[in-house]
Amino acid sequence: MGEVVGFYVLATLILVFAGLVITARNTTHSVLFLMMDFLSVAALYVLLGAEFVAVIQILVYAGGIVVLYLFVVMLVNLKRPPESYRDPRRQGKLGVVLAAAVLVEMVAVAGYSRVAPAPVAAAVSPVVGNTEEVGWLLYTQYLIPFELASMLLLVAMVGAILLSKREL
Amino acid sequence: MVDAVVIPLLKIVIVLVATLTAVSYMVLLERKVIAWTQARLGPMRVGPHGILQPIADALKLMIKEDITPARADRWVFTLAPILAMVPALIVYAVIPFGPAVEVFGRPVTLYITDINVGLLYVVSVTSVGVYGIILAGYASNSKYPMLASLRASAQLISYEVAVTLTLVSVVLVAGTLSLVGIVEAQREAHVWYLFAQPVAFALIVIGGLAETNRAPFDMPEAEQELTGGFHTEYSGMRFALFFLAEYANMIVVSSVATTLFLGGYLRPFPNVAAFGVLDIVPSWMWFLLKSFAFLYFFIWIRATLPRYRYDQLMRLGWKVLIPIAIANLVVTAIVRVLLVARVGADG
Amino acid sequence: MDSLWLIPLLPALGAAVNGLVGIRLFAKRTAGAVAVAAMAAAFGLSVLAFVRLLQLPAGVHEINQVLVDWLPAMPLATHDGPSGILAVPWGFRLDPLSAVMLLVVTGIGTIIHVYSTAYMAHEPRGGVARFFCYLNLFCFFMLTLVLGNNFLVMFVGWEGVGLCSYLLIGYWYGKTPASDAGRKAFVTNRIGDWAFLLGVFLIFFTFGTLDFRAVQEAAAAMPVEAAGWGVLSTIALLLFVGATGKSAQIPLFVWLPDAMEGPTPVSALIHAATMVTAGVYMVGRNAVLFSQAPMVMDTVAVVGVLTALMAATIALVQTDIKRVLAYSTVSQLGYMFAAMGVGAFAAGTFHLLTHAFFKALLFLGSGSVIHALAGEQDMRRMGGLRRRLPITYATMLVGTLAIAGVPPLSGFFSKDEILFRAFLENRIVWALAALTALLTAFYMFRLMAMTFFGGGRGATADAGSGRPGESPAAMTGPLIALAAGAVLAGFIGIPGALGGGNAIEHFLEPSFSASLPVVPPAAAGPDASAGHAAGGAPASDGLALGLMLFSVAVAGLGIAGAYRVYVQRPGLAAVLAERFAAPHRLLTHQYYVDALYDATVVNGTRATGRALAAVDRRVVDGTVAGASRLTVLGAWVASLTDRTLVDGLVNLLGWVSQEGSFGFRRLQTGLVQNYALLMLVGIVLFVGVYLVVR
Amino acid sequence: MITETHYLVLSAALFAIGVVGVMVRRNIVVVFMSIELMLNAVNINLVAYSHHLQHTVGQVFAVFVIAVAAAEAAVGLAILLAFYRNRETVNIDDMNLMKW
Amino acid sequence: MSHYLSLILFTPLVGAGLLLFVNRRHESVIRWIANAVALAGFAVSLPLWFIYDRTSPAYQFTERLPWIPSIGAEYFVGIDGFSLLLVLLTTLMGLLAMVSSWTAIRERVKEYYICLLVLQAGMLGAFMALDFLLFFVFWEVMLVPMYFLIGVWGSANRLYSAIKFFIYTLVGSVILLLGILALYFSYRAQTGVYSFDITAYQQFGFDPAVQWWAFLALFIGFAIKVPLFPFHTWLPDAHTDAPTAGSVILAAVLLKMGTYGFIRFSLPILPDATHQFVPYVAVLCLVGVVYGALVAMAQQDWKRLIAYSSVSHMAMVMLGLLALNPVGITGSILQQINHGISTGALFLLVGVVYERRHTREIAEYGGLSAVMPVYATVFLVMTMSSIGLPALNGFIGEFLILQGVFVAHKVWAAVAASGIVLGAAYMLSLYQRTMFGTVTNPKNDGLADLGGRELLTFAPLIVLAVWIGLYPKPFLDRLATSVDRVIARVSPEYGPHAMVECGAAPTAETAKTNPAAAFLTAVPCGPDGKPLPQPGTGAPR
Repeated sequence: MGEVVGFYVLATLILVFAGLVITARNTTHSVLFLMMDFLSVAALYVLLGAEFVAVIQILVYAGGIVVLYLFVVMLVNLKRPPESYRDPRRQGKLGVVLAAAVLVEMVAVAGYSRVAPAPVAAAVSPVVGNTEEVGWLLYTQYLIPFELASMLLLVAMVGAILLSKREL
Repeated sequence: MVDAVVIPLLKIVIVLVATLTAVSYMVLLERKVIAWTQARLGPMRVGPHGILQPIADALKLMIKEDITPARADRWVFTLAPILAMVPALIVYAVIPFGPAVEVFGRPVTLYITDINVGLLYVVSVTSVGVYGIILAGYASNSKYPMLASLRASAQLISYEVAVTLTLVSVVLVAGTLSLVGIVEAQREAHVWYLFAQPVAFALIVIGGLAETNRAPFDMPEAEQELTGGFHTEYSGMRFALFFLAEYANMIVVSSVATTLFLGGYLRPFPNVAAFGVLDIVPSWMWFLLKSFAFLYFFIWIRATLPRYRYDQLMRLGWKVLIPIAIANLVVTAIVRVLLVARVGADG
Repeated sequence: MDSLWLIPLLPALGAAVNGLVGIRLFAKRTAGAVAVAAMAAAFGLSVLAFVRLLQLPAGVHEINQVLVDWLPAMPLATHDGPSGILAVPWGFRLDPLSAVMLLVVTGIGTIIHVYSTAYMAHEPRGGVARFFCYLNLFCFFMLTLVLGNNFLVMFVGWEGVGLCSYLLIGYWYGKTPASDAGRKAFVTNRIGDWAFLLGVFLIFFTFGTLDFRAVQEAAAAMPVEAAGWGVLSTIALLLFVGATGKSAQIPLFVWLPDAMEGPTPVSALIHAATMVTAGVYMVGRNAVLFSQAPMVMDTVAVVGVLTALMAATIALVQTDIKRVLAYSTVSQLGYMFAAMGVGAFAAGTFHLLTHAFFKALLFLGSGSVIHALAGEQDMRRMGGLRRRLPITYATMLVGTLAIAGVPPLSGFFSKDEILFRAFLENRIVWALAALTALLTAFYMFRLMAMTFFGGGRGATADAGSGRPGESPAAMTGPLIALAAGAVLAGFIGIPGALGGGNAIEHFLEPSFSASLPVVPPAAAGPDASAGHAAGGAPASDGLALGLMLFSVAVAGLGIAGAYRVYVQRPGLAAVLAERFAAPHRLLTHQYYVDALYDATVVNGTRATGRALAAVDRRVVDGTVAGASRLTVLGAWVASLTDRTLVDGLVNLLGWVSQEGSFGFRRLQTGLVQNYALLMLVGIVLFVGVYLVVR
Repeated sequence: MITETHYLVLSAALFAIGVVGVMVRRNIVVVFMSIELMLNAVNINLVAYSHHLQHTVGQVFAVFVIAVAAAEAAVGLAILLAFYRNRETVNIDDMNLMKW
Repeated sequence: MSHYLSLILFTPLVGAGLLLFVNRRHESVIRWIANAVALAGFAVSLPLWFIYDRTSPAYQFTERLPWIPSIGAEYFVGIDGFSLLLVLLTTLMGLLAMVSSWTAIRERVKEYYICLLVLQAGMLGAFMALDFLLFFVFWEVMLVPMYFLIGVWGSANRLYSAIKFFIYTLVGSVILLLGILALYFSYRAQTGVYSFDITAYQQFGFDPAVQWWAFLALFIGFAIKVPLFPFHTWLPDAHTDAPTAGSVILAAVLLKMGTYGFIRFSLPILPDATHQFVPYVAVLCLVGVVYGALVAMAQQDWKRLIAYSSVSHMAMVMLGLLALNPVGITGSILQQINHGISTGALFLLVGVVYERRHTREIAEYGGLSAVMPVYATVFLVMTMSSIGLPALNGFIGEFLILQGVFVAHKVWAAVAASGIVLGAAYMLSLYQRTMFGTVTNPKNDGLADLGGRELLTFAPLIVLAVWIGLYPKPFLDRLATSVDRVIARVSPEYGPHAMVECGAAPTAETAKTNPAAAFLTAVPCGPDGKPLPQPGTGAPR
C-alpha cells in the first residue's frame, strides 16, 4: 500500500519535474526542476531499497552536477534571450514524433518482457547491507571497470580544466 | 502505532525546537564571547546580561517588512532561504544524541533514526545546502549577492571534496557508515578517533569552518567587500532563515565532529569502570558538552583570526587540504590493511 | 743521504706554496723568503749529497735511487726481436758530473734567488710570488734534469725548464716582445726536442733501455764508428741537435738573445748559468756514446767553435748590455761544445762551472746597472758609472777579467784547458777558439768601457747627481759572492803544467767513462780514440805553458784594443763602423739569421698552414659539399618525377573520391540535433525490428 | 502491487521526455540536462531490475552510469564554456561548424 | 651475472625520464636534478675502477640477455681495460659537461639536459656493448641528441653544422652497418650460428676476402668518427657551433668511439686485413698529424683551432694503434684518455670566456692573464698537457705512441713527432694571442675570473692530468691484459707481459752494473705486487 502510493506520487513528481525541465523558459528554473527531479528519483531509489545509489544520486547529481549546471547557467546566460536563431534544417518536430515512437516501442517492450524474478542467486556476496554489497561487487568483480571509471573521471577532470582555463 | 509514529514525531519536534532555541542563543553567545574577547560587554539591555536578547531579535525580524526587490526572481527568491534552512535541519535526523534509554518504561533511542549510510546521508544533505546560497544570489538579481553566491558555491564544493575524503578515512577506521556505529566503534576501539585520526580531525575542523562559511573563511558574506554577502537583498523573516541556517549548520558540524572524533555521547573512558562515577552525567549531556566546546571553538576562531583572501582560500583547499586528505586516506588504508584485523569476511 | 729526490722536491714545494697560496696571500718578502728558503735547503742537501759522494768507497762513483715505476714494464720489440721490455722508473742518480751541476744549480740558484728579492722588489705583490713560483719551479725541473737517471726523467726536466724559461721570459706578458721571445724560445727548443726524442726512441730500439748507465755500457761495448756512419752516430747526432736547441748553438741559437726580454735574474740563472748548459751537460752525460761516434764529435766541435766565433762577432756591435752578454753566453757555450767535441769533456764541464759563476756575475751586475738606471739597457746611454756603482763596477770587472781569461781568475784556467786540448786535437778549432778569445776580451771590455768609463751619457746624465746610487745589499751581496766564486773557482782545476792536480778532471773522470778500466790521464797515448775516451793531457808542460802565455797575450790584446777604441778615443768606434759599413751591418743584423728563419721556416710554416686551411675549406670540405650538392640535385630530379608522375596518380585517385564526396557532404549539417535525430531513427528502427522479430 | 513493468514504463516516459528535450530545445544547457534525464531513466531501469532480481549488480552499474554522467557533464560544460567564450552564445543552432 | 653495468648504463636514462615529469619552467629544479643524476652516474661508475680485476684477461661484469632471439642479437654488455677507462672518462666528462652548463644554457633547459643524459647513455652503451648490433644501436643513439645539441643550442651557423655532422656520421654508420652485416652473415655461413657476439668474433678466423671488405667498411665508419683525414671536415664545424658541453663531450668522448671501434672490432676481429691496410691507413694518419697541426695554425677561431688540434691528436692516436705492438696500443688508449682530459678542458675553457664575451674570435681577446689570472693558469696547464709536456698526461701517451710507432716504422715516428713541434707552435701562439699582451679590447677589461663552480669543473681534470703524467701505472696496469688480448690477435709474436718476481735481493748482475745498488734495499715491489723494473735490466750485453 505504502509502496503503491509512494511509487505513484514519486512517478508523478518525476515526470512533472522532467516536463518542467524541458519546458521552462528560464534556464535557472530548468536547473531547479532538474534538481527536484533528481531528488525524486533518489527517493524512488530508497523505495527500491537502494539506499547507497540514492545517497550517491543526491551527493553526485544534486550536490555536484546540478550545481555545476547552475554555475554554468549563471556564467553564460543571465540576461540574454537564449534561443534567438533557429536553423531551418533542424527537424525538431520530427524529433518529437520519433520520441513518441520510442516511447511506444519501449512501453511495448516493457509490456512484453517478463524476466523471471530469481534466476540469479540472491546472495553472492558474503556481506550484508546494501552499501556493503555494492562495495563488495565494485571492488571484486567490477574492479577493473571501477578503475576505468576512475580513470575516465580523472581524464574528464583534466580535460575540463584544460578546456575552461583561458590560458595555462 | 506509538512506536512508529508518535515517538518519532515527538523526537522530531523536540529536536527542532531545541535546535531553534539553541541557534538563537548561539547568536547571543557569539556576541557575548566576541565582546569579551574585545574587552567589551556585549548585549546588556534586554534582560539580565542581555539574556533575553534573542527573543527581542526574533521579534524584530518577524515584524520587519519583508522586501522583495523589484527585478528579483520571486519564486526563487523565496525558495532560497527555505532551501538553505531545510537541509540544515534534516541532518539532525541521523545525529545520535545518546544511546537507547528507558523513558517511561519504554525503550527510546536518543536519535531520530539510524540509517546504515548515515554519514553519506549527512554529506549528501549538506551538499544540497549550497543551493540556498546560490539561488539567493541569483534571485536577488544584484551584483554583490551574485558574486557572493558564486564564491560561496565554489568554496563549498571545493571543501566538500576535502571533507568527504577525510570522512572516508574515518569510515575506514570505523568500518561503518552509521553514525551510531561509529560511536560504538570508538567505544570498542577504546579510543576517540581524535587520537586515531588526528590529521583527519584537523582537516574536518578546517573544512567545517569553510563549509559553514565561518571566519576565517567567511568570504560569501564578507561585509567589507560584498556589503553583506549573498543575503544583502534579504530582510525580515527570509533573512532570519538564512541566519538560522548558518548557525544550525554550525551545530551540525559540531555534532558530526563530536560524533566522529570525540566519541559522541560516550563519556570519557567509557570502558574503564573506574570512571563509572562520570555516568552521573547523562550521555546526551556529554554529547551537548562536547558539541558546545566545538561551538565555542568556532566563535573563538572568529574572534581571533583575520579573513583569508579568496585565492588563498582556494589554494588551501585544493593544494593543501585535498592532498593531505588523500595522503591520510592512503596511509590509513595501508595501516588498516597491514595492522588492523579486517572486519567482515575478507575471503 | 738516500733521499736525492728531496733535492728537486724542495723547490717544487716552494713553487707550490708560492703558486697556490702566495700569489693571493703572501707579501713580497714572504714570497721571496719561501723561495730562498727552499733553494737554500736544497743547496744544503746538495752539499750533503756531494760529501756523501766523496765518501763513497773507491771504485764506486755514484748514488742511484729509484723511487717508483713511471712507465711499468711493457713488451716492445727492439732491434733484436720482440723480447724487449720498455720500463722507465722515476730514478735519480748522483755521480760526479751531476754533482757538479747540482752544486752549480743549487748554489748559484740560491744566490740569484737572494738577488731577485731585491731586484723584483718594485713589482706588484702577486707578481713577485708568481716570479718566485716560476723560479722555484725552474729549479725543480733543472734538478730533475740533472739528477735523472734515464733519458726520460731527464727529458722531464729538459722540457720543464723550457716551460719555465717560456714563463719567465714572458714574465712581463703585457709586453709583446717578451711574450714573443718566450714563444720563440719554446718552439725553437721544441725543434731540438723533436730530434732528442727521436734519439731517445732510437736508443731504446738499439739498447732496449733508457737508463744512462746501461746505455753507456752498451754503447761502450759496441765498436767505434770511426769509419762509417752507424746507429751510434745517428743517436749522437740526434741528441746533439737536441742540445743545440737547449744550448743555443747553430742553427738554433736565435732564441737566446731574444730571451733577454725576461727579468735579469732570469737571464742570469736560466740563460747563463744553468738551463742553457743543459745541452752541454747532456753531451757530457753521454760522453761514452759520443766518443763512439767520432764523426759526430767533429761535428760538435765545429758547430761549437763556429757558434762561439759567430756569437762573439755579433757581440762586438751590440748596444744592449744584456744582448752583449747573451751573445757572449752563446759564444761561451760554443766553447763548451767545442771542448766536448774535441773530447775534453772534463774541460768543457769545468768551463761550464766557471762560466756559471762569472756569467751569472756579469748578468747580475748588468742587472744592478739596469736597476740603478731604472730599466735603461742601452749602453750608448750609459757611462761613467764607475763611481756611482763602485761595488757593481768592481765585481763586474772581476767577471770581465775572468771571461777574458786573465790569470789567475777562473776563466783563465777553464778556457786555457779547452784551448790546450783543442790545440792537441784540431788546430783549426784551436785557431778559431783563440780568435774568439780575442774578440771576447775585446767586446767585454767594450761593455765595461761604455758602461762604467767616460762621462755620463743619456740615462746616466738624465739621472743627475745623487742618483743612481748603488744597489741594495741584497743585490751587491750576491755580486760579491759570485765574484769570489769567479776568482776562486778556477783553482779546482789548475792544470798539471802549473803544478796543479787538475782536481776537477779527476773527479769527473768516472762520469765520462763506462765501466771500462780507468785509464790514468798520464798514461793515455796521443791516439785520437783513446784521447776521446780518457781525456788526459798527453802533451808536454812546455807546450801547455806556451799556449797559456799565448792566450794571456790574446786576452791582453783584446783588452788593450777595447781600451784604445772606447776609452782613449771614444770617436774611433763610429769611424770604424763607417769604414767597414757592410760587415758592420751584417753584424748588427746578426748575420740576418733571424730574418732568414723568419722568411723561410716561420713564414713558410705559417703560409703552408694558411694554404692548407684554404685547401681544407675549399677542396676537402668542398668535396663533401659537392657530394651533398649532388645529392640535392638527385633529390630534386627525383622529387620532380615524384610530383608529376607518382603523385599525379595519387592525385587522380584523390580527385575522384573528392568529387564523389561533394554529393555526400550535404548530409553533414553540423547540427548536433540532426545527428541525434539520425540516431533516434536508428533506435526506433532497431527496437521496432526487435519487436517484430523477437 | 507495483511490478517492474511500472518502473519500466516510468523510465520509458522519462527517457522520452529527455529525448524530446534533446530534439527540441536549442539552449545547449537544457539539452545537456535532457541527456541527464535520459541517463536517469536508464538508472531507474537498472535499479528497478536490481530490486526485481534481488541482485546488487544493477546498482553497481547505476553507480557507473552516475560516474560517467559526472564526467560527461564536466567535459560537456567545459566545452560549452569554451564555446561560449568564443561565440558569445549557447544556441545549439549556432554550433554548426563541424561539417564538411 | 652482475647487473652493475646496466645500473651505470641506465642511470642517465632514468634521470632523463625523471626530467620528463618536471615542469619546464622550474629550470633550477631541472638543473639540480640533471646535475645530481650526472653526479650519481659518476659515483656509480667510480667503483668499477677499484673492483675491476686487472689480472683477468676476460671481459668483466658481463651481462647477457636475449634481445632479438630470432636473429641472435643479445643484450650483451661487459668491459675490459679499454672500456673501463673510457666508461669512467664518459661519466666524468658527462658530469663536468653538465656542471659547466649551469649558467650557459638558458633556453629549453629541460630538453637540453635530457639530450645530454640520453647522449651519455648512448656513449656508455657503445663502450659497454659486446654485441655488435647492440653496439650499433648505441652508436646511432648518440647521434640524435648530439644533433639536437648542436642544432638547437649551438651558435651562429648551427643548423649547417648540425646537419653536416649528422649526415656525415650517418653515412659512416650505414657503411659500418654493411660491414657488420657482412661479418654476421659470413659468421653464419661458416658456423651455422646467428650471432652478433663480439667475443666469439674475436676468436674466429674470418675468410680473408671477407676481412678485406669488412675492414674497409668498418674503417670508413670509424674513420669518419675519429675523424681521420680526409674525413675530418665535419669536426671543426661541429665543434665550432656546438655549445660548450657539446664540444666537450664531442671532443672528450665521441671522437673516441672511432678509435675504440678500431681497437675493439677492426684489429682483433680482422687481424689479417689489418696487416694489409696498416701502411695505407698510417699514411692517412701521418698526413692528419701534420695537416691538422698546420691548418690549426692558420685558424682565427678559438674553437676551430682546438678542433683541428683534435684532428692532429686523434690521428696520432690512430697511428699508435697501427703500431700493432703493446706499447703503441697502450699509449694510444692512454692518449685517448689524455685527449679527453686536455681537449675537453680546453673546450671547457673556451666555454668560460664564450659565456662571458659570446665570441670565439681569437683577435677579440688578448691580455686575459691580467684580468683572469686563475683562468690563465688553468689554461696554461691544459695547453701544456695538450702539447705533451713531460710530467703531464699528454707526454706519456705521446711518448708511448711514438716509441711504439718508432719500433714499427722509424719514418712514421719521425714525421709524427714533428706534430709535437707544430703543436707547441700553434698552441703557444693561441696562448700568447689570448692570454698575453695588454688588454686592448675594452670589453675584456672587467671579465670575471673563474668562479667556484667553474674551478670545480677543472680541478678533477688538472688532478688527472698531473696524476697520469707522474704516475700512469694504475691506468696502464688496467690496460695490460686487454692489450695482450688484442696483441695476441694482431701481433702474436709478442708473448704476454713479462712478469718479474719482486722482493728478491739485487742480483749479482745488478750489483755489478749498478754499484750503488748496495745502498738500496731489495728490489722494491710496486703496490700491485709486481716489481719495479731496475735500471739496466733488459740492456743487451
